[in-house]
Amino acid sequence: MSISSILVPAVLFFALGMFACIIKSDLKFPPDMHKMIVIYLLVGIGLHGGKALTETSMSSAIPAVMAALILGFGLPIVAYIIMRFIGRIDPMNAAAIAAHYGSVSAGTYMTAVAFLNGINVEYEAYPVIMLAIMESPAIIIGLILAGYSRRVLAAQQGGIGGTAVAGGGGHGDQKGMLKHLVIESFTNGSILLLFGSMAIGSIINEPNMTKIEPFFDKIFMGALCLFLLDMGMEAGKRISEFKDVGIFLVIFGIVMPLIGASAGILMGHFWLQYSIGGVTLVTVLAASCSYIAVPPAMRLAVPEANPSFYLTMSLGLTFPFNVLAGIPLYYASAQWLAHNY
Amino acid sequence: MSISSILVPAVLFFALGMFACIIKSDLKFPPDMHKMIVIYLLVGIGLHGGKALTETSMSSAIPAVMAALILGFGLPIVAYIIMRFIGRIDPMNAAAIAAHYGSVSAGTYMTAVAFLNGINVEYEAYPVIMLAIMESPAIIIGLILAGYSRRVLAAQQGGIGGTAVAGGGGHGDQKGMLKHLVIESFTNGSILLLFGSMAIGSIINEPNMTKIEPFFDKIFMGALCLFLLDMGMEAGKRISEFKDVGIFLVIFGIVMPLIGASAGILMGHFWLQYSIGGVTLVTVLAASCSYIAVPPAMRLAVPEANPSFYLTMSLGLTFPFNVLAGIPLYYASAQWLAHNY
Amino acid sequence: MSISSILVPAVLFFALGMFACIIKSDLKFPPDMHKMIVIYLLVGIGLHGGKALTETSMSSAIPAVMAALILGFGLPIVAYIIMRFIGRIDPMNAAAIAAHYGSVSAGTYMTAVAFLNGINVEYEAYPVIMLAIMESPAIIIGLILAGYSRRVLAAQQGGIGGTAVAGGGGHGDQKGMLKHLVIESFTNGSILLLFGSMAIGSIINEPNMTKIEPFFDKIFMGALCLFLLDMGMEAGKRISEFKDVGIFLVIFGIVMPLIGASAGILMGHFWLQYSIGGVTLVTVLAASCSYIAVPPAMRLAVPEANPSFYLTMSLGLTFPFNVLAGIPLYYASAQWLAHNY
Amino acid sequence: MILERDAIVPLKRVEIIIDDEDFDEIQKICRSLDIRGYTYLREVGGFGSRGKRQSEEIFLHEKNILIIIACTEDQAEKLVKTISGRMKEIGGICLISDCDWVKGPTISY
Amino acid sequence: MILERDAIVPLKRVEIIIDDEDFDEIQKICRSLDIRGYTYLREVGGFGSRGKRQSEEIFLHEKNILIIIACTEDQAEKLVKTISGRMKEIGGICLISDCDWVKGPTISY
Amino acid sequence: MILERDAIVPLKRVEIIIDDEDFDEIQKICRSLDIRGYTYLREVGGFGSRGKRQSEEIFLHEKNILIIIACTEDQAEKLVKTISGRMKEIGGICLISDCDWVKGPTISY
Ligand SMILES: Nc1ncnc2c1ncn2[C@@H]1O[C@H](COP(=O)(O)O)[C@@H](O)[C@H]1O
Ligand SMILES: Nc1ncnc2c1ncn2[C@@H]1O[C@H](COP(=O)(O)O)[C@@H](O)[C@H]1O
Ligand SMILES: Nc1ncnc2c1ncn2[C@@H]1O[C@H](COP(=O)(O)O)[C@@H](O)[C@H]1O
Ligand code: NA
Ligand code: NA
Ligand code: NA
Repeated sequence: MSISSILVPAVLFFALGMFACIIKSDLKFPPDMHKMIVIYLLVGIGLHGGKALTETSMSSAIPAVMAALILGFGLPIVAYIIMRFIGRIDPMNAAAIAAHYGSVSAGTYMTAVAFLNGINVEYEAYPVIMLAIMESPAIIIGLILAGYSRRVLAAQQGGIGGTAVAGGGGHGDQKGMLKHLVIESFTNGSILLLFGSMAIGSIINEPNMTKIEPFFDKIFMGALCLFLLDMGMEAGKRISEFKDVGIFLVIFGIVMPLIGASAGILMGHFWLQYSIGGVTLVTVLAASCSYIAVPPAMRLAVPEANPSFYLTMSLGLTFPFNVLAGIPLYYASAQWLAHNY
Repeated sequence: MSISSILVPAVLFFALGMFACIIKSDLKFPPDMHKMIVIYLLVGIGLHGGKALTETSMSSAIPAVMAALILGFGLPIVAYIIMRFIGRIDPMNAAAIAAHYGSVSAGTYMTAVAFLNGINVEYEAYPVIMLAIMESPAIIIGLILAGYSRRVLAAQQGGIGGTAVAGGGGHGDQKGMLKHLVIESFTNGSILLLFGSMAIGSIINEPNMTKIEPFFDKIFMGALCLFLLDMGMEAGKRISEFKDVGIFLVIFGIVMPLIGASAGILMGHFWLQYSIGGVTLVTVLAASCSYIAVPPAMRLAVPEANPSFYLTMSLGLTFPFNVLAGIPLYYASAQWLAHNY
Repeated sequence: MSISSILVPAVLFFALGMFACIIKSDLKFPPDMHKMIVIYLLVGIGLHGGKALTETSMSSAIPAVMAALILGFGLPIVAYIIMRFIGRIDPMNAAAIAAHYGSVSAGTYMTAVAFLNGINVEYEAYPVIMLAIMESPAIIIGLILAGYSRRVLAAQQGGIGGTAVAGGGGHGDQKGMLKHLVIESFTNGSILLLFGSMAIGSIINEPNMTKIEPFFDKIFMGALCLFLLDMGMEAGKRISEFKDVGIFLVIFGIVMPLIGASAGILMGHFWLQYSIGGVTLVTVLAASCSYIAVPPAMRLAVPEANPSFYLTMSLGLTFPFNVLAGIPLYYASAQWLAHNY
Repeated sequence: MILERDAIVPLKRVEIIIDDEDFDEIQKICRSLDIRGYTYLREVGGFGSRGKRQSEEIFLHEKNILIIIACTEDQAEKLVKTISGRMKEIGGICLISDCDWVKGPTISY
Repeated sequence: MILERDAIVPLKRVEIIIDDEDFDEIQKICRSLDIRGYTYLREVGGFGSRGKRQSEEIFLHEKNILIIIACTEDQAEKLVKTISGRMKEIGGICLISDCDWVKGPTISY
Repeated sequence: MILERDAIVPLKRVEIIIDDEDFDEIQKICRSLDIRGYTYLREVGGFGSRGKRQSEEIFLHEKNILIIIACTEDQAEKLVKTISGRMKEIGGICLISDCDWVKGPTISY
């Protein structure tokens, strides 16, 4: 792994985007361009993953699904506990932020894939299923944590002021919201695109796949560069908000991905027993933090939380950390694990 | 033709789009993305068609042009008569809807091309000329039918109420409108793009063509998938409006393409004597229904008609029918005809 | 150089766009589509140029940099003198227009590259550096010319009315504005994209470059066609404003590129000693006129000037002239020079 | 007001700002009250009791719609009565002011 | 009105909603009447005597433009007289209300 | 005004049109004056003392923002005093008119 091989174009474009933002360049992407590239990339990953999956047996994917669920349900709880008991973050913000850290970022995943491609490292097809599955569970945990926090807060106020009216009211809403969010986690645009194109990728035959590959596969890595250029600008925009977020959460935004990564790498290597590339991708998934499906869900489910907190942390902190430093680190660790254990 | 070979990616993405809409997913394409893909696809078909045409003689295209004119002028009249005398649809709506069924849908045509490519069936270059020509005549017929209807209505009211003032006023407008629409049918953006890029495709030389083919040809089939994904959502949106359209028109939206297809397949096979692929494309053109050039023209020329009727029928009914069921059916019929007559 | 080889698709699409506009077609590109293609193309040129530069030594680029600076600083002064003393154009408009003619148009440059590719002519990597450098100097000269004009005007009024208050006020602003514009000339989006992707193109290794080339290189020439189609429409829109601009400026819009071209071709051939392709590109740069970075800068720095003048001249006159007639002419001249001197 | 009395019709100008996704509901209410004209602007951002709603934020796209209705005082009163309860739940604001409809175009209030 | 009298100028606020494609014509009229400022918003949807005009419908894109003009009563009267006839043909609506221009920025009415 | 007195609250409707890039500044001022609600529309074009500002021109994209603030007369007065000086420098316009807030939704003025 020479120095030039880790100069992945996509990552360099991300850095260029952040740089543009920091020097206050007037460079700006049309907002629709962002949405278009995201749609394209999600379909591209889905098709590619779906095709890869046809070459594996369904049953062999079960451990991946289970790992995804464990990470998706477990990490937000860990995150919540850290924020509440070490950081003394207020419960509603803690719940909303926790949900983000249990979910995943397709952008980080794709950058990792670009990184592995750049150094010619193979990887399994399962992580793409994990990507699709892990978007949802954390949303539900976020809602449960918020509900729990609301009851605690109501009880506290009740202990002082009398009856827990708000808590009762919140309770009924809670159930409706849970149902709403469960439905949404299946109808969410990006999740649907990912699952839908995985399905399509796995049922179309070789000649048909060949006809659409120039669009969805050959030019994918280049299009990813433009996506990361834009993400760099989005990340850069949020740096100015670090001071509002506070020192604890800024540190948390770096430490939490490392905690997630530790869980992911151990699972990937010892339990799932994937190759170095596969372990890297599982680690990246566990370390990454959502900014597509979770923010709108939390805005709805936990309106008391401050959106600027979770967006700043996810886009301004954890995403850049993973893209610029995390991925090579996770890869090196996966390599070390593979050679030593 | 195995089952997997008819699982054309473009069609599957169309189904995915409809599915997304039916389960009320929040998946949405930026409106500009739709327009961009349409521009790209029209130029792509045009260039490809233009190149193919250079390999044929101009005179041999004359029957195709004539067939296009006959279908374009004839089908709306058939459609109008059916709607008026069987369905008792009011004359203005009948006129506007009829115009849609005489014109063509480039999206349906491209899907058919993708279908034929998927099963490696060859086709002639002429249908692409027919596509370009057939956009316009039906608009003119629509206007004439509306003018005729207006006179009839005015006469009826005149018979009751006195002088046909509205009819007289409408008459002067009618001529201006006809001129306006004839001009528009040449300056209409999509028609111009199609003709323009056909012209360009036919005059540039091989090396120049080779340089732009990676963009306009290699990635075409993939881009078409995104277009059909979007069209699926557009079609899905309109399903909820079937009840406003009424049972007769819903049936008409399935039967009329079959009537058009019958005319097209007979012309293609017996008169034009194209290959199975070519006959399929002619059939598709005759069966398809416009949603690009005709709706704005009818809104202008027949403001009395309800736009929700023709848009629902064209986008919500006839387009999905052709894409999901019509194309394989027309192909199978063309095959059957070729083998039996 | 046969006739068919100069039928460059990109140029033909430009003509189609102008035609669409002239016949008042309703063809319209979504504005975001324009911005997206520009971003894509700038990154594409940058990467390509950066890669080419790695194959040359840094020191050998110094003459190109110097030539760029000389042209960038010199041409606006020439343009200003011509407009002021021959055309009697008012000083503020002259200053603003002059700045445009010292700067460059990436669109014209890319069309020239497409032209050279179409006839298989090689060219050096240096012109792309010149393209990046030449965007800025003219802006500064424009500001200086405007400041000079303001002082002259104030002195004239002062000679009549008393103290030169406005001149004094303008003076302080002038310095702030200069600093502002110098900063902007580095943070300007398109310049940053060009330099940034040149840097990226020059540091990534071969395998990484290969992965993004299908997107940034293979489909580049096709995407350029859509860009020029749009530019054709933008140019066409402005033809109707020729009468407001006046006969002198219309002539100036054709003559000034020829003056620039003369300077460019002599520099390219005798001083820089590039190949025919390279000389053509230098000539095109010297002949071209900005419409991306300069208009907003002049609107800010010279608010007294009429934006409709410089936009009409740059987009409606000089760009079409260069694309349709200039490029083949400059190429033929470069060829002639190469064979005769 | 110097404007000639017979060239204008005094009306109410109702301005409603709500979540874009609640527009359908308001449209239905308008239809049921036989309101014959309205105008709407999408991609509207704002700040209110529920915090910021930023139409330009791509990762948390919350947008308002601004609806303008010119109608008679009578219609305005009915409209206001019908929607004020619902707006307690869905949020937003509703402002009313006086305006004059200039005669000329086909009446659509 | 508590706002200090000398900080404001009473004006008319004219609001015109027409087809986007008729905007050029109105602009010309404004220029001819020496109206020195206006604001416009594109991509405006609406419902009126000609039915729905939906700026968000991709297959039948009909959009309105909303023009806001702050001007003197005098200018408003002239403007209204000039356009009301034309609006009989091109449709749309024109509303007038009272407003106060806050002094400060360069005058442009 | 027939509308029942207890269903409405009389307020001021402040309408500010400035360069989009100056919006942050106005937002800060609003926050400092404890204004609890505002609405904004982007991509606004216009014509004024500085000539045309065309949001739809791709090569010279200058756009305004239209800000609507419903607030008490008191707040309006403070706001107007604070911004009118600054608007001398940054341009734009500020209009004030009367309006009634319809009670129902959570108060945000
Ligand atoms: N005082 C106000 N003035 C203008 N617009 C307001 C005001 N209060 C609320 N809004 C608008 O109404 C939307 C919804 O308000 P709310 O439901 O209070 O969050 C906000 O996003 C603003 O666009
Ligand atoms: N009463 C009204 N209130 C608000 N906007 C209206 C009203 N009537 C018409 N409009 C607007 O004016 C446009 C043209 O109206 P019309 O020409 O009557 O179809 C409509 O699309 C609406 O945007
Ligand atoms: N009289 C007016 N009526 C409506 N809008 C105006 C008026 N004057 C100026 N504007 C708006 O305010 C913006 C800035 O004005 P200015 O700073 O005078 O150039 C213009 O681009 C218009 O959008
Ligand atoms: Na509110
Ligand atoms: Na009207
Ligand atoms: Na002003």
